Amino acid sequence: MARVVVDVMLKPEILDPQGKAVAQALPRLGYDGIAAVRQGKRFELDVVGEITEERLAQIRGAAETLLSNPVIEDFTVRVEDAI
Amino acid sequence: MARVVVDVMLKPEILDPQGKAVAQALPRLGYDGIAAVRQGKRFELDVVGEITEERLAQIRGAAETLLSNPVIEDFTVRVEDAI
Amino acid sequence: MRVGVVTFPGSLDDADARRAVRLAGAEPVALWHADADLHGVDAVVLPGGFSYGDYLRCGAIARFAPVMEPLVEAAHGGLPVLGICNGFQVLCESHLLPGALIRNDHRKFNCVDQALVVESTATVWTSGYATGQRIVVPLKNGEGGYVADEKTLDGLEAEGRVVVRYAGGNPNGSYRDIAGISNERGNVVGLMPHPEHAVEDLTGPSTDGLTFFTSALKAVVGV
Amino acid sequence: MSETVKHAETTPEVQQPWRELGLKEDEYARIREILGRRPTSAELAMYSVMWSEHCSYKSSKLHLAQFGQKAPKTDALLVGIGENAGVVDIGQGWAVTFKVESHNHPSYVEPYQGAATGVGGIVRDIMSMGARPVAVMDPLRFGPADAEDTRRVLPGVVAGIGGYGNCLGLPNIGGEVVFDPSYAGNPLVNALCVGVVRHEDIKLAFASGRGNLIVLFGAATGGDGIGGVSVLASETFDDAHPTKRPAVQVGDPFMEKVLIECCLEVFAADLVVGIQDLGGAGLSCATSELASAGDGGMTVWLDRVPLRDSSLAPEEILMSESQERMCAVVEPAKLDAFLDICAKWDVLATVIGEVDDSGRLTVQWHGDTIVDVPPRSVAHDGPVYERPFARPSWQDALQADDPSSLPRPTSGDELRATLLQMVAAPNLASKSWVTDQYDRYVLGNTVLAQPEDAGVIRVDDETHLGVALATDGNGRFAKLDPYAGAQLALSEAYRNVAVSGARPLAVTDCLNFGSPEDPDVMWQFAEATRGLADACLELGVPVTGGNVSFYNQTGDAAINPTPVVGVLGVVADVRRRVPIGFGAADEVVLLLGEARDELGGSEWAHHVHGHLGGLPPRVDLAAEKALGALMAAAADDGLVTAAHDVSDGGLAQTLVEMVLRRGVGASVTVDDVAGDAFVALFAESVARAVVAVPADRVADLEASASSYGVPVTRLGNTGGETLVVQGVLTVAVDELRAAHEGTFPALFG
Ligand SMILES: Nc1ncnc2c1ncn2[C@@H]1O[C@H](COP(=O)(O)OP(=O)(O)O)[C@@H](O)[C@H]1O
Ligand SMILES: [Mg+2]
Repeated sequence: MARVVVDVMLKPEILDPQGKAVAQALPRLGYDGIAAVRQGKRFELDVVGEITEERLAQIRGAAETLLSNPVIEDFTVRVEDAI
Repeated sequence: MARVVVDVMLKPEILDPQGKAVAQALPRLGYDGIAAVRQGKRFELDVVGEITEERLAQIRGAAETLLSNPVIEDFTVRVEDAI
Repeated sequence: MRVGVVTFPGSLDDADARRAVRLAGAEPVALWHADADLHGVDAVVLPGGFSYGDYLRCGAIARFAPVMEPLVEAAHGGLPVLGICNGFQVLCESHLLPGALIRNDHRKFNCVDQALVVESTATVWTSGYATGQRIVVPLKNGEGGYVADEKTLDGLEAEGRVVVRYAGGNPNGSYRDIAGISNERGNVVGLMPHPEHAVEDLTGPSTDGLTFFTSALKAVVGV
Repeated sequence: MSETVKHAETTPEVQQPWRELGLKEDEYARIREILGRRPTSAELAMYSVMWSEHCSYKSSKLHLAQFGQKAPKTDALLVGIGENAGVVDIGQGWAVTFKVESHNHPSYVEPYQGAATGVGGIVRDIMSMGARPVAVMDPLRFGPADAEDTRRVLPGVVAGIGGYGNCLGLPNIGGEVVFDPSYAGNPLVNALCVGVVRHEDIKLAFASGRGNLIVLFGAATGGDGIGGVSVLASETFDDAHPTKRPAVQVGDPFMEKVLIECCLEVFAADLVVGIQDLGGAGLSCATSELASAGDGGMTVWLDRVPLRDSSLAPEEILMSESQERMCAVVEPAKLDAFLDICAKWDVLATVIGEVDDSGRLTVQWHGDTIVDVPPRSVAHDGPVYERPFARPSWQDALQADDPSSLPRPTSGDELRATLLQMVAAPNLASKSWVTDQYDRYVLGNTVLAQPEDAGVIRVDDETHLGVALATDGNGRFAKLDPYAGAQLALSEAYRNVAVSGARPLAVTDCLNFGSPEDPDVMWQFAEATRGLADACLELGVPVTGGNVSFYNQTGDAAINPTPVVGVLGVVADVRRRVPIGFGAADEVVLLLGEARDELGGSEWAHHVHGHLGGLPPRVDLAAEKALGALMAAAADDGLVTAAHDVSDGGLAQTLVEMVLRRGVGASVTVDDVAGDAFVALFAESVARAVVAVPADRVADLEASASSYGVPVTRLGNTGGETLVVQGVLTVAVDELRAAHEGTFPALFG
């Protein structure tokens, strides 16, 4: 079994209320020097069998149609490691 | 400026209804061979200045108190790259 | 006139939408998400709720329900479709409407009696209102912030496709105070506020919402 | 492999960790006596959770018995105490079931999930009666509003209640938010659910009919909530026990929503004999209760239970408190139809057992018998304690320290300042910051919701039949006098329901107290239950069910004793409900009831002086009853356009809330209310309400009031954009609003 990670982040031009809230809370808690925060989603997929190029292409398809909304989000797919 | 990424995932023993919903939706869309999905959060922090050990320790502190809920979540912190 | 109301697992306001349809004088027809057939209805309401728990993204999983296939096709063919709240999110995810809905800027679920201005009466669902009419209907959601890129927003404005706008303050950070939009043809309308909860004096803040349903009835039956 | 009954029989000498599981020596001895041998590890696990305070009510049982013994005669009670929830007849073939429960400790550990799963649990209780849940409420208590920890706990609790309840599609129609230092570290998160059912569809939890099948449906079972039992499981096995067990339970409201729909379809198709939710003690509780309420026995094949975590030991599966699960008893001939409905809703359903006539509950694990017990001994014959109790040594001093020595405002300016200070006090301020996070519209039957006195739900579209619900509980009053305090909680909830135009019918209660092992606390508990039972008898409203939460304390410091009382009323025609807000100008404002110089435990003493002492307001149930009868008649005759009870914060607060609701001002005089303006405005005497009446109906109302023996005082008229207390103070509605609505946003963002 292998693990594939899909990271989904809001496009830079889309307002990110959650990231903004974190960025505002950090200095209040004494954490300074952080210019900006964006909050996105991380999916960990446990994939049965070997990761072939074909499998990966499939997963990219899923990331594009289901895991992210291309209207507002970008995604990256990477193979983490065998588990 | 450098980017630090904090990944926050539910602890493995904690129920993840979101991951479950995704895992159930995938086969319906024709994506098979995915045994399990966990959904977590990804924070991208843009850090001003250089990343020192001290800065990182600080960010770990923020990850533990603000970005994650240690009762149900684990987190990892890593420096992505200069941006 | 027969108006289909789709129930997805996790739909919540489906019974309310059927009641609103009935009070408007039409016949509500319950449609099931797993049924790839619209049963010959004359219009469809996608109701509010948390389809599939709103896990992942609101409307993201519901978009792939079997019923959506004939629905999308029929909508392109001119079938009147109204998406309320979660239904609006499903319409955006299905690309029947542009843009997307994100987490409210204050990051809380918010249930309030919301003032709206009806900006466009050139849709099947709003023809019974007067342009500029102020109405009050409940708004209740956690992810109601309407977003789209500038070009899309400019296009919507230019084509008169902003159907309702928030009045008296922006409740959730929606770009340009947008509460609801339509497609080019005006048969597909999506909005975050809940007109189906403003159809009876007893249970709603007003009866302002009823006109959405009577408008469609008039458009279809011509009465 | 788990330990078998055979093994236990042949190894009587094995040392078992009963103490670690919370059993007392004599309790363990009793288990051995019941079984005639030592228990297996699975049996020990089952007895230990089922005989815990939480499941067996061992400290409270003796006292709770009064609710049955003193129950008023009523035909309305279709199902009484002892079932998952009581069921009350509201006429026209309709019945309602309602219950309040606590989820205090989990909500302190993990506010969001603790509160969320609290809602989930009480909703399943209601479903297990065969009812459709139609609304929820959430009585809450926190430490000081400005305490750091309250800022952690409150937003999480509120988001959790909203997150779960909103996703279920249940309107939240009321509750409470109360702050007091005694709840620091011990927040109270109580959750109430009400459901509707036709008489003929009421379901009970029992497994009868040999050959009938036990079906577990809903979520898969994980290792939730089994901390203690894991100790046992690991002790019993040679191989090191692998995976960690979750410290908190996470709810899946979507799962629960489909479970609701699935249950309703199953009920409608008449496919179940009995049904039981899985809550505390999980399958142990569900199977032993189903079996002991049935007429035979039951065999459970535990290895068939679908697992989320394959490393779970059988003891843990028996104990797991994983959420969103139900158990049904189904006739074999109806099984396929049952499973079809589950499949339609994507709900996992598994036959895990069968009803037999053995009279025993046996549990099999891969062919071995690991449990073989008389089901009643687990479910019902737990230990009963007669805990010692005694009036606390400090009680007299507390009562003697009455508020008469506190400096009172006298001049108009002082009274005005006090009024503005009070309406902004966290306990009296607007709760919209909280309630706006709850959906109150879903289902389209909410006739009244927060900030009204009671939540009112339409039950029947055609006949306009409905129900009203309110919850109340004043821990300060109960601390001063627990007997009176419990009665005052009932009195207030009863009044809230009555002023909304409903006829009070029945009661549920959640008794939140400190440690029952402390004789002071036990005395508070004994007094409160006695007080509540006596008052229920006098008001003619039976207790139909509820919940006890003990051990709410930090070190030696217990919370204020907090009996939370929910009253359910019936509204024959919801179109006649009475809202709290003044709706039009030039109506006459009247006070019903009598004010006395009663400020012991008042919000004024608390907020302005940080004082708690003296006696609470005098209980007057007869006056409460008369007021209720008058209000019912007035609502029927359409005499009043608005009504709001007087409680925390006194008449001043009542008037402010009536003005703010719709922004219609009022001008009143309080000269005839009490000796002085301060007492008139801030005393918290019971059995009072303010009403607005169209000028031409005042004589009718006065006549009606005199026939019920309710004193009436004319206060003034509605209208304008100010609240005027003639000769005392004038405040603009806007200024009142700013003070009243600013507090929560300033505290919680
Ligand atoms: N946690 C809560 N959830 C829902 N409603 C609440 C909550 N707290 C307070 N409310 C509502 O706010 C209003 C005012 O509360 P409160 O002052 O406690 O009422 P009362 O004094 O009439 O008992 C009521 O309608 C009550 O139901
Ligand atoms: Mg009240």
